[in-house]
Amino acid sequence: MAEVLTAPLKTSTGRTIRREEMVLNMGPQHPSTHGVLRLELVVDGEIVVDVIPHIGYLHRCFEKHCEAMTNYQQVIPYCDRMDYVAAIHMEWSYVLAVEKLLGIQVPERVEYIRVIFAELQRIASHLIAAGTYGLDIGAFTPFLYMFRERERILDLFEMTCGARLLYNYFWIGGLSHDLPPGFIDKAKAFCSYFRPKIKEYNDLLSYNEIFVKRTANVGVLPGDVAIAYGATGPMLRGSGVNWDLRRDDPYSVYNKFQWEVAVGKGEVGTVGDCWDRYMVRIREMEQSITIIEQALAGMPEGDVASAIPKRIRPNPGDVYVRTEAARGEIGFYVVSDGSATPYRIKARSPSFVNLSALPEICRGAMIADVVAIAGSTDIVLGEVDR
Amino acid sequence: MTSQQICEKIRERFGPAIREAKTEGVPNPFVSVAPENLRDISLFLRDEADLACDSLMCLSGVDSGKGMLGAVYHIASTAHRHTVTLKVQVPAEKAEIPSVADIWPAANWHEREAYDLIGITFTGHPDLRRILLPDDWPGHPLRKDFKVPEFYHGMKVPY
Amino acid sequence: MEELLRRIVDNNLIVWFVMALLPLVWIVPYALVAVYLERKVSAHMQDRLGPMRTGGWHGWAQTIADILKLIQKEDIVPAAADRKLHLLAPFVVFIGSYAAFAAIPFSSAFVGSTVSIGLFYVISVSSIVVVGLLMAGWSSNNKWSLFGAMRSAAQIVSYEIPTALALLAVVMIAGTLNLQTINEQQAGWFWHWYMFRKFPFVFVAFIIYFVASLAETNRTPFDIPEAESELVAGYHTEYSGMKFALFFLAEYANMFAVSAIAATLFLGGWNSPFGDVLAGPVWGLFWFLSKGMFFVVIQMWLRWTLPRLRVDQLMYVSWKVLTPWAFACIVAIGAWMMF
Amino acid sequence: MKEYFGNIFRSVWTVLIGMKVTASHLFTPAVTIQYPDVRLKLPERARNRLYVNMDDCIGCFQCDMACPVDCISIETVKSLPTDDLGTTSTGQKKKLWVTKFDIDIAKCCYCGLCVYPCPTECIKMTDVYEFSEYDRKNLIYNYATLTPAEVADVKAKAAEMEKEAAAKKAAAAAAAAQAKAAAPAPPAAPKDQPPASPPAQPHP
Repeated sequence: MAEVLTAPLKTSTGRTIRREEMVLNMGPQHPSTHGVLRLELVVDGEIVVDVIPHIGYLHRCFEKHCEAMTNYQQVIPYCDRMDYVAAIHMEWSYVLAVEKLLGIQVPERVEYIRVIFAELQRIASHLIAAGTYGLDIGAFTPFLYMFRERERILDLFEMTCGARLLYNYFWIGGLSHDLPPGFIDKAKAFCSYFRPKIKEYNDLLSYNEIFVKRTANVGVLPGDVAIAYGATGPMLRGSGVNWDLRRDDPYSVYNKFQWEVAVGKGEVGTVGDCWDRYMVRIREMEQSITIIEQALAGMPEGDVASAIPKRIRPNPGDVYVRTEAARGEIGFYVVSDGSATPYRIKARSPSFVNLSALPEICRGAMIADVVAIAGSTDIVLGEVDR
Repeated sequence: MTSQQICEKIRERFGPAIREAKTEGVPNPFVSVAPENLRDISLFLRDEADLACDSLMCLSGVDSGKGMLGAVYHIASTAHRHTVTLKVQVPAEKAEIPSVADIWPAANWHEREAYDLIGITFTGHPDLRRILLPDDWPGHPLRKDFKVPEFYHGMKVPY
Repeated sequence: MEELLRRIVDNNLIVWFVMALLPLVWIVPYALVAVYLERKVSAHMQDRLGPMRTGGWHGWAQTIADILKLIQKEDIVPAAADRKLHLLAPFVVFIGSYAAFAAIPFSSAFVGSTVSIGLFYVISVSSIVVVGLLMAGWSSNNKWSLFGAMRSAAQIVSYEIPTALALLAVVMIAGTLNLQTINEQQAGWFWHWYMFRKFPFVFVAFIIYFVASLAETNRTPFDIPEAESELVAGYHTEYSGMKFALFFLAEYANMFAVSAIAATLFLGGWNSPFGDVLAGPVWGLFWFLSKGMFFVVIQMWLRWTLPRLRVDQLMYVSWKVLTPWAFACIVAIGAWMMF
Repeated sequence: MKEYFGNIFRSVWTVLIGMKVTASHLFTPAVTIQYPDVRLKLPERARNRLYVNMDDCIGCFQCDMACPVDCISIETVKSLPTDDLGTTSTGQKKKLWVTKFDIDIAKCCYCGLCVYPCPTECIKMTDVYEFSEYDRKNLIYNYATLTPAEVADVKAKAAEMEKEAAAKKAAAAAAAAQAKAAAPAPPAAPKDQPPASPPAQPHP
């Protein structure tokens, strides 16, 4: 005890811990840190005084790997493994970046298929996000209902490109496969199957009073703070900022579809609370279904491999491309030195940036709220640590 | 505003600070600025009403070779929906760039990452620790001259 | 029952021993069935199948296999734990929940002990559980366990009050604390049950009791002491093998104990719902157990439906909702009885 | 006060709604299956274990180069002009002995990038997905069909041929270069042989 009194304990940021405070390590092995995030909590009883996130436990040297690849194509499987529950979005952003460097225009059919799969992936990813969020709050059953629907989406993926999780489906200039026969019907069937399920989630979880009480007015992230911290995706929209790259910095063929950007309105609490972030995801799923239906109806014919270049050797230069992934803005900064190997690839992953705002909104909350807030930011550690 | 106009606006205000600007003929227009003017330009970009670049999308450290390290700032405005790319180059032996973490809090972790992987010291950063790698990792792996150590705490590194 | 036994073996010690052992004969198979049931109920509610292999038909032997596994498991005690308390805690918890069965009438012919203050005894003896949980949390020398123990102590102590007040509503009408007598007062058709008397006040008291009992047994939505997404596993984080099984057994025993009290006080205990039809000591046992199991199933149903409350909201529910409403019920019933 | 009663009402009501939802699922058929007994049919394009049809492999190293994780390692030895290695199913004449074709399936990331460049379509992903092993070494699949003795034999022959060719070349070169300054003869490299496997990339 004596040494504690003479040499005060400090957190890793150098903050001195007061006598009534306690440091609690939440993670890296903890049920609700969604992987291997470690949160160093300074708690005073149940109240959280400070949160210091520690990341890097899942660092797989993505950027270093990319520099060691022999060609640009080989990076795509690594991109998949960044955000492994929304792999298509990672691929798409990278592929777009290289296409921009090369100046390739992909056929219309490719764009339509990409939109369909990106939106299917968005639904699958949001299902995981909402399901695990329910799990964080203590509701187990919605999680499994959502996984049930996600399986059907993964079936669609599997029949198209052969993989369920890490697809390597979008290639530079095209796609690895065209749609399989019968895909359009199955996708349409999924859309009509999925719509009513959203009501079930709302009945069971979203509007459940206990869930509302746990999430409303908790972890409020005001819109301007969210922008300053670079938060994107559902986290930003949950804070009431009407911002979606699919509409505001349109890429691919998104400007051909009619849909709405879901924005948090503070329906049951304050704008920017956990419930809003959660609800934005639920509403986005509905909008994604709308986009998919339009894309399926307007699918043009064409060859998906016609624009795939034989050799990929971009001119020296750099490019930054950002797209709207399930968790926010995924940006790839690709530098080429004119060789067949990427010179430098930096991934600006949405969860990494969203997570940096976590301490800001956790201070003063309770331990159970930290779980609720961390769950509502919907981080995937594969992408935080890369 | 187009990147041409933004570039002109910066040039008007900080003429000599701009080292290089490419706004046409490249997939991503950029403005290369001197490190000592970075903070002023950043504040200008953020606070000027018709620029209003309130969001730092990305901050990438790059080993540009030839003994130079660089940081690339991709900045966007949510109100005007335009983007700016700033580039800063510093020599590797004295890799110090002023931090913009107080201008855009988003830069905090990005700068830590660039410090961790490239080895750029961001002066004035509130909490410049390694973020992805272990605290005692030798060197900065994304530098082109980085050699992977044989052993780390008795564990063989390249397997 | 006691007389019957005494007639067979003329030895008080053996009689007491057998009498004491009889509830255990129920609890152990009950726990096995309940765990199995919990898995199956949860599985089917979640469009799954649950355990399907062990033992053949729908995996009926799964929990037995689990118990066998738990018995064989190494008993791990953390190096920094307080070994004595760590060892003692699961037993204290189990004793607390098991002792409650002593005064619960299983049938018109069998009650462990016909003490005149039966209900009072049940309420007080089940509080021993708190001591065990605190011991477990403290001795584990784990911050998460400590949080779990503290939360559970706060929770159980708070929820004792609405529980006791809600039971008091019945006691006021019955005029006795003897559970067997209370049962006998509810004889006849099901509208004689206390739940339907002095409507709706006793009914409200029953709801209050049921909600509070969920908290007393640490079941969802009040399972914050072992909230797995926050506190890993709460007070039993550091327990493994048979000691963990004891906690588990105690939880299920507790579930049944509170359900049994609810059945006894509000639903006529071992009385048949149909007057004299299907009545008698054996049928009584059947009715009592089915009423108890009915509540156990409801508890499971709730668990697999609801999220979990936060610790301050839990206190809100106890002190600002359940306790005032329980008081209101008592006052209303008292007024009804006076006028 | 209104809020207080509203809270209680909403709590009870939404709990009942939730219970209705879960109860309705209690009697719907399960969506899960009893896996080893019941199996889902995999789609045609399913990407699982790699398989190499060695009859068709011409040892061109395309798959090796395409692999992002370097899980394929190939070694080839030139055949004598007199050897008949047969033809692939596409009618291409094989010219190289493939003395080693190892796939470390533990490293494989099932991206499928090796499948596309193969000129004879001999490497492909099958629908076999159950191949767990107790020893990691068993996950290194050796597809090469030659026995060790045969490998040694073809290697010796190839070395001999190489030596002869080098001697011939050196003689020719010496003759040609006699007029100019003497230059060391480059090692023989027939035009039709694709470049050998690229130097292993350092993986940090």
